[in-house]
Amino acid sequence: MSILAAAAAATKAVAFKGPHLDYHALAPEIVLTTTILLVLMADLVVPEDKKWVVANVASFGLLATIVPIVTLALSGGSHVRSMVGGSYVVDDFALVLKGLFIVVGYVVALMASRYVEEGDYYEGEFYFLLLCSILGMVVMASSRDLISIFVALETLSIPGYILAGWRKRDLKSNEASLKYYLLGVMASAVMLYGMSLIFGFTGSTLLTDIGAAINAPGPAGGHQAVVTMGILFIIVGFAFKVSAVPFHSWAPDTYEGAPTPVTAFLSVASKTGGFVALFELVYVGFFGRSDVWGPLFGILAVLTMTVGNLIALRQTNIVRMLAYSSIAQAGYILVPFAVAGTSPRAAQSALTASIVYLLVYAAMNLGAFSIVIAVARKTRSGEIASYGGLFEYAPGLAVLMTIFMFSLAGIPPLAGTWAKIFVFRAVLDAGTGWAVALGVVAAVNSVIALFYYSSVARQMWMTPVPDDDRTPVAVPAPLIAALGITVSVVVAIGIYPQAFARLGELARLT
Amino acid sequence: MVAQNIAFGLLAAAMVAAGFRLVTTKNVVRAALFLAIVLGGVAGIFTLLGAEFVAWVQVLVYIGAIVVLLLFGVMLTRAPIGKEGDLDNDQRWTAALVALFVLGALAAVLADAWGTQEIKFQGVQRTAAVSDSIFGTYVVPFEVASVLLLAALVGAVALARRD
Amino acid sequence: MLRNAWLIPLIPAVSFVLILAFGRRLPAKGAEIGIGAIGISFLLSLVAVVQWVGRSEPREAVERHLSWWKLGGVDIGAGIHVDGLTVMMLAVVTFISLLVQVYSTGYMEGDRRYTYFFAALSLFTASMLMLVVADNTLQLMVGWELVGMCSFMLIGHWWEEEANSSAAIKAFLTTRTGDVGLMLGVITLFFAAGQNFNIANLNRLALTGGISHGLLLTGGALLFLGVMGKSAQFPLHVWLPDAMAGPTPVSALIHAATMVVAGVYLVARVYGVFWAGFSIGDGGINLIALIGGITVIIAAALAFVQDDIKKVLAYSTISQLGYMVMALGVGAWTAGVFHLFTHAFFKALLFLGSGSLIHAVHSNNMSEMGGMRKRMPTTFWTFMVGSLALAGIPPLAGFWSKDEIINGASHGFTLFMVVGLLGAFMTAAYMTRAVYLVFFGEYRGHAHPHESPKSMAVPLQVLGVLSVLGGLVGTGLAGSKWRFSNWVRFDIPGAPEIVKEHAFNFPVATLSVAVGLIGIGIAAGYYLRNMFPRGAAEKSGLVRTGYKVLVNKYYLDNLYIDGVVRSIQYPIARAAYWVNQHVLDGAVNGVGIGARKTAQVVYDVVDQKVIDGAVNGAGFTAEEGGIVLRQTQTGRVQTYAAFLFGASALIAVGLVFFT
Amino acid sequence: MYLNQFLMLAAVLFAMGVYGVLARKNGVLVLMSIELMLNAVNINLVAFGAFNNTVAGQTFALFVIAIAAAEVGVGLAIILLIFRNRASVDIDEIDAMRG
Amino acid sequence: MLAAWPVLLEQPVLSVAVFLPIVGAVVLAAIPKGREDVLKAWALLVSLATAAVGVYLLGAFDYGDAGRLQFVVDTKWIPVINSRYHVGIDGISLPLLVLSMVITVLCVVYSWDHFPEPHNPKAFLILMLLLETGMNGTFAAEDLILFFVFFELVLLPMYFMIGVWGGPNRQYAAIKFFLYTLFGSALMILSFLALYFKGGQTFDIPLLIAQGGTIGHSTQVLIFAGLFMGFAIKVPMFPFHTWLPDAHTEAPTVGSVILAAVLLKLGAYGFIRIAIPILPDAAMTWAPWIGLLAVIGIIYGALGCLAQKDMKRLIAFSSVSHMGFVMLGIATLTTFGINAAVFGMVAHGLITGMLFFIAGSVQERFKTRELSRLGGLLLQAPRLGWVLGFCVFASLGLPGLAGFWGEFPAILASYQPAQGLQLWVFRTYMAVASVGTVFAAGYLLWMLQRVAFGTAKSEFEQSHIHDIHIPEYLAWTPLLLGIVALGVFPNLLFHVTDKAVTVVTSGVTQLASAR
Repeated sequence: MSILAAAAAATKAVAFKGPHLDYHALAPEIVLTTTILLVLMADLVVPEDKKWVVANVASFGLLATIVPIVTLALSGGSHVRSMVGGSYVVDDFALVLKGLFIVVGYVVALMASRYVEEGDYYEGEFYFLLLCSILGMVVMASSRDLISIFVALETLSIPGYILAGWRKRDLKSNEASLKYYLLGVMASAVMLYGMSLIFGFTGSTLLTDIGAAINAPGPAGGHQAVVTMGILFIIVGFAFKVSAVPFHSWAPDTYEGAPTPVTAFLSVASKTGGFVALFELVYVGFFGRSDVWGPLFGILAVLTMTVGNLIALRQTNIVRMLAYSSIAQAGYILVPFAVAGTSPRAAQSALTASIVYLLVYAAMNLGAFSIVIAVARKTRSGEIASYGGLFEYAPGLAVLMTIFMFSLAGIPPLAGTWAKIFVFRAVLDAGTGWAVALGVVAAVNSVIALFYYSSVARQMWMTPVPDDDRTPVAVPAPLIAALGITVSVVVAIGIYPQAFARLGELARLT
Repeated sequence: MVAQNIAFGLLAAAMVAAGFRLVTTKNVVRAALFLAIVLGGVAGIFTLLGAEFVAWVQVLVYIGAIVVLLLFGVMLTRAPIGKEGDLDNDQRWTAALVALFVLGALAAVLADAWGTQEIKFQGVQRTAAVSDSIFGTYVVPFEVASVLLLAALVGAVALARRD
Repeated sequence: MLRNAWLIPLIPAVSFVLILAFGRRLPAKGAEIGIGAIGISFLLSLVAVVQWVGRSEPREAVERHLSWWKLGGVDIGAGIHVDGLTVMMLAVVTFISLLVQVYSTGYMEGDRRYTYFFAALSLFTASMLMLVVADNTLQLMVGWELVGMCSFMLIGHWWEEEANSSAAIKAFLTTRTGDVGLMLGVITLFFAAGQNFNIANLNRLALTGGISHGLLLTGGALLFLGVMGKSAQFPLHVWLPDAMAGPTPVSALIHAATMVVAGVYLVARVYGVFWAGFSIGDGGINLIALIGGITVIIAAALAFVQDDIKKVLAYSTISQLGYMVMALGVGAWTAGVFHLFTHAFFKALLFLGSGSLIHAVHSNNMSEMGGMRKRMPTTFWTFMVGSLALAGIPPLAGFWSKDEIINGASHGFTLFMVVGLLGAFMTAAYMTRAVYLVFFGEYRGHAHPHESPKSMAVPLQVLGVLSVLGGLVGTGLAGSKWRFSNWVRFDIPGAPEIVKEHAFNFPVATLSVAVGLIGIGIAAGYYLRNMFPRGAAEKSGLVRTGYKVLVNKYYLDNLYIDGVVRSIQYPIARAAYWVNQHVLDGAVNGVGIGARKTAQVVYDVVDQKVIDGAVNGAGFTAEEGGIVLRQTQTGRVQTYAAFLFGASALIAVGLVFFT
Repeated sequence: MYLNQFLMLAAVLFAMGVYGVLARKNGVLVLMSIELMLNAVNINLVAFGAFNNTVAGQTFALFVIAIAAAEVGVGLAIILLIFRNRASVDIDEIDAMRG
Repeated sequence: MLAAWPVLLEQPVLSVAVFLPIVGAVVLAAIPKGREDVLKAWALLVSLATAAVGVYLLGAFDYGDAGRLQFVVDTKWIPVINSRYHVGIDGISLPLLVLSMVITVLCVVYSWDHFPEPHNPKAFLILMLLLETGMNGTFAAEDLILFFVFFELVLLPMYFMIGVWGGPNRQYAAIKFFLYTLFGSALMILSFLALYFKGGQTFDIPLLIAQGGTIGHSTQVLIFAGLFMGFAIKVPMFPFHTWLPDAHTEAPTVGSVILAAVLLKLGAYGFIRIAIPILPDAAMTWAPWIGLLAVIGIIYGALGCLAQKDMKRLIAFSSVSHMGFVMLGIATLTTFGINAAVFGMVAHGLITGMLFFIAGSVQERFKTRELSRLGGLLLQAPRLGWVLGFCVFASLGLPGLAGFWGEFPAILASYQPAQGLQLWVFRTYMAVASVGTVFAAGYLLWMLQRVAFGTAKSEFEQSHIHDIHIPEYLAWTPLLLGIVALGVFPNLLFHVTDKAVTVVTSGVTQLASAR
């Protein structure tokens, strides 16, 4: 892409001096883009029956993308590489999350491979769009100004809209796509309006400038109101992305209708993308106005946890149940935001908490969805009831699902526990009465959540096999790999949380 | 200045009227045309604000591309060209309420914020300046946007394609 | 031997284990182990007695103890305290136990749980002996509870019938109710004595004013609650008659001679506390004496209306225990203990006698006996001896001890002296009645009674002899050294002498004997009237007068019946019995039933409905909330959009205008 | 010229867009309403750009226009897809999944 | 983590004791389902090996210095939140640790040839070993987070044990048990974190004990409240006990045994190990209320027992009553009381464990636990009957058996609670509690009468009832011996716990002396 920039520079007046670009820092994006193009090419040349090649190209591309991330991480010093006037920054925060996005993308690719193949959907385009979306996320992790954030957001969303409808002949899939699309666009409209207000007040799109302008003891009164409204609208835009109540309503329908791997992708990757944007905006841009977003996130968190859990109680479809569960989980991730404003230290431990939670959440949710895919291969059903007696004919899957479920519920010694403990820690670190109240609400919610998580376990272990069909479940190799990755993360982190905790601590936002 | 204000007045009136018809008309094709009017108005506003490049892009991309695209959409979904029964759903009043509420909130805040501040007019922005900023500060999003358009294209084709 | 008195309880304990382990495989099914062991213990006890008596006066109690457990710097010891009282008890317990075991070989022959029976007896003896030698209240309490359990096991020996097991449970629960008092008393005194369970120390402190009177009174009263349970004092006596459901040897050993006197023993042992606590020295009325007194009368009255011979004896036991408690209550320590000593012999004798009768006629009811005099001579004579001893006819054992009690009461406790005399009268009367119904008249049963085997007869004879001579230990005849009051005495080194000896008081003695005789006379006259020799009228005026009297027997009958017997037998006794069965007993059973009822209510309402309901309720509301919230998920995208914009605008307004 | 006259115009357009999005049931019309909202945003951006005398506003607007085009394309594709499967573009009939 | 290895190797004993079972479980998972004998043998081997470690600990433990933590390993674990892998045992944890080891072995032995339905010994044994790791870990942990992890680790296996192998109403019981406990621990973890921030940024229990006193009183009281919820539900104390009867009734025999013998102790242990020493001030404030709930529990549990028709449920309620004594002892905050509590825990573990074993065997033989249908056990299976009788007397606190030393000193202690506590309040508790002993005798003997005495009901007259099996002998003898041994020589336990308890109460005593 630099070529284009150079060309552009050449044609322009001498006055224009091309921006300095750190290609090492951009390496992940470049590798990924290259992969995207390769996939497109491959899709064109490879015959219909050899599409798995495309899948492999995509997977290897993703793995290849990890390399520059690692090298960046290892290149010494406090690896903060700021470009184009600080609108694009590659620091530990960015690296941790890029790594997460890439790995998640890889796991999703594994989950999807057989699914897409057997469902004879467009395979090449599928991976192409998947990678585009991941590119958007990777960019999001480094974006530090409104425009980049907006573009990154759309880049990670639009392929999502399309993928949600990938089962073209399935009405539910269409419906999922439409709902996701419409609400997504509207949310972006609201967000854009908010951005325009912020831009209007600060005269800059750069988050650091915005932060400075907002913190500056500027003209009081009306402008503060504008800022408030701007912040609110922007946050609403992303609250939609992370499916926070009351902006969650698309999630269950879309998750249920979309192809399961896509659901997994949306519920983990694009949700994380939204959170990443929120981190950047809140901790860099709007930090001075915690009086606005503090209570806002407080309300969102409480609503999200409670509503998500309560509705999840009533679900009979596993995917829908997981949808509401992931809403509730988003609630726990929002909790630290609410208390981040009380003190710099609180902000730090809040950020750590959220990031640790995201890392853990990715692992356990993807795992759960992998199981759903695997089981559906046999039962062809998404009903929780269809899991009856799974332990008898597929003990492996049952045990894994149990692990994921109870990890989501936060039962020691699984990774989920630590995610929650870090959230509680952030809350108590803030120490204010409201914070503690929030913590108690979260605690109570985590108990309510146990109802439905354990109900799945109950089905698998304690109820007889429906219509006594004990034919074993054939799990394809890629899926096994996906399960292997996820479960080992869940268990390993459960035993030695320090690993993720350290990542969460490294990922500071400056 | 006066001329500009008159121009603004006319444009604004036209746009609001067209916009209103757009969301109320019983005829889909007409709606598209009203949309064209609004968009044209927006282009006018841009010129008023000295953003000529953006204004032209607006004309080309929106009126030239998007409106046409939408018209195709109208055709392809075989919407009757003439009057059509009811294009609204049953939550019209809720919609109106919400819309007015939003308008009220926005108006109140904006009025409160920028009261009667003037835009100090510094003449037309050189297009070069725009391109400098695009290829300077915003080069990364620009490149990403290209990928995005590609993705949208491929995706749209994949979805819409009859197979 | 005094220093090694701990061996005496240990041996039966070991035998208990051995019997359980090998009993079944032995020729005599384990009886030999039991008897052998207890025999040894008995001999050792005798040695102990001799050694003790042989000691130079004033005799120092032997104290030995080792550390049992330590907590927070408090060292709780286990040990032995051997003095006159101890050795006396050791001898009695081992002796009676020995006889009873010998007797049981015959009585229990062919019983399904023969071996187990002997094991239980051994365990009981061990526990009882341990209670006796204990040098601290805690250890005493341990023994106390253990004997309670043994009594439970043995009362319920024939648990196939529910009645028996229920009786066992009733006995255990009633005594345990008392034991609550005991436990709290022990605890109170533990702290009162500066975190120390030791008894000697406790007595010393109590008598030297080392403990406040209030604490002593509380502690004493609490302890006495335990005593009332164990020694079947009014109103906690109700379990003892039911306890007769057990095999007769058990009744003889546990419910006459040994366990039931544990309460008395406890009072005697920690007498310092009671003396100071209830200020017995001041005379007048105090709780102990009062309870004792009431028990004497109530129980004796009840004995009149029993048909079950064992119940007669049971009530008589209760009333005799009342004597002992009363004695201790009026400061006649020696008398009380001495009565304990003698009573053990003749009451065991009576029970074993009744056992031999029951063995013969296969029934407890006197209405199915009668005329046993000829059929079972040994039993008859021994039983007669026992009865006379109980009735307090000189020179039998009972006379001396009972007389001492009344004599003691006469010093400042006139009321209780009267009670004592009245009791003596009634005792004599109801025993006569029992004897008549059993041995005289015609046989009314259906079995073919015959004299019991040697194994049963010999113990009877031995006890008979002792019932005759046992009392003499209390008299000068025993020699100054061996005199009971000389070697069994309550003296705490370093504490003032509190027990005063009262010289034998002839008027009192005559009075008590007279009362006894009258009792027998009236009863005998009433029951045995047709045995008066005929044709003696001519011989002398005196007899003629008597004859006249006897001719007008209806007049006499009426006199006795209406004047004396009925007035006792029917109104009072029946009333008392009714009260006993319905009020007290009912109360006890009622408590049981009531507890069950409340339990049911509490469980059903509070536990299942309220508490559990609260929990489930919480769950329910959560589910309800879920249902309601689901309604918001209409499935229509534009409704969602409305949420989106509406919510944003609302929150905006909220944040902007209200913060 | 006052800044606010532009902002108000934008606000009105935005509100109209909101109404259209909520009240119209023809999918295509909903898309049009969305465009209305996006244009409102653009007016804001350009106006603020002029007000703050920076080109960033225009740049932002350009990005919005470009991406709006992409969105409309995708949106139409989805609507066509649905039309093909159910021969209707009334989006208020699409409520198979709820609760 | 890697940095930890050298330290672990220096003093591996405790870590082995904790993690050997889970390693064994993993291996077990690898053994094919079909090879039942191998599975059992391996499970037995593992549990025995663990118990052997326990024996070694008993041998190597320095009793002269029982108040000091021994076999300590203290190394980095989660530096980010400054939580450490800190394990160690003192006189309080040692007996409980050994208890849980022994109980596990016995449970493996007991279930040797009768696994509950649905059979599947593999899963069952795996769960049992997981449980053991959880239990051992809890008793060894000296770091709040570590404690929390192990404390919760026991939940899942027990949940499945009840839910899969349990009785007809198992699912309800399982989830109830699970939710109750989790609710408690959710608040507990909040309190832990509060301690972390108020108590000097550490989760290390000894350090917190050293610094805990510095926390302000009102804060202490609040934190204590959270801890209280966590522990009281586990104990369980009235009114948080309702999960217990259901869980016990539905759980498979072995489950009930482990539940009663060890899991209930975790709560009380938490009070002794964490709540009281770290927050003595709050403990003083809370003690009367704990005591109140304790005595209510004693009476209430007894009443509950009298109302039962199901043998196992009755025993379950008796646990409520007995743990009441334990909590009363703790509430006095005196060395006497807390020693009594520890003793009570062990005794209750042995006795009630036995009772549940018997209940299980009875059900296995008669296929029912309804008291109204049972009877004459002594005739049909005399040995079983006598064992039952023995345990009944042990359980009603007969002196000379273990139960007595749990109850009596507790009552004794409440005559004179720690300085600063209301005398009359605790003396009232004392009186009520001692009445509870009568109730205990009541319901236990009543049960004995129903089950063992009398003659068999007609439905079972003909059925041949097998007397005690070999596995039962093997599983029970150690418990029965333990009951007698501890009953006769209470010092066996007291001399281990006493010093450690003095350490626990030191905070309180300091407060008292400060007053």
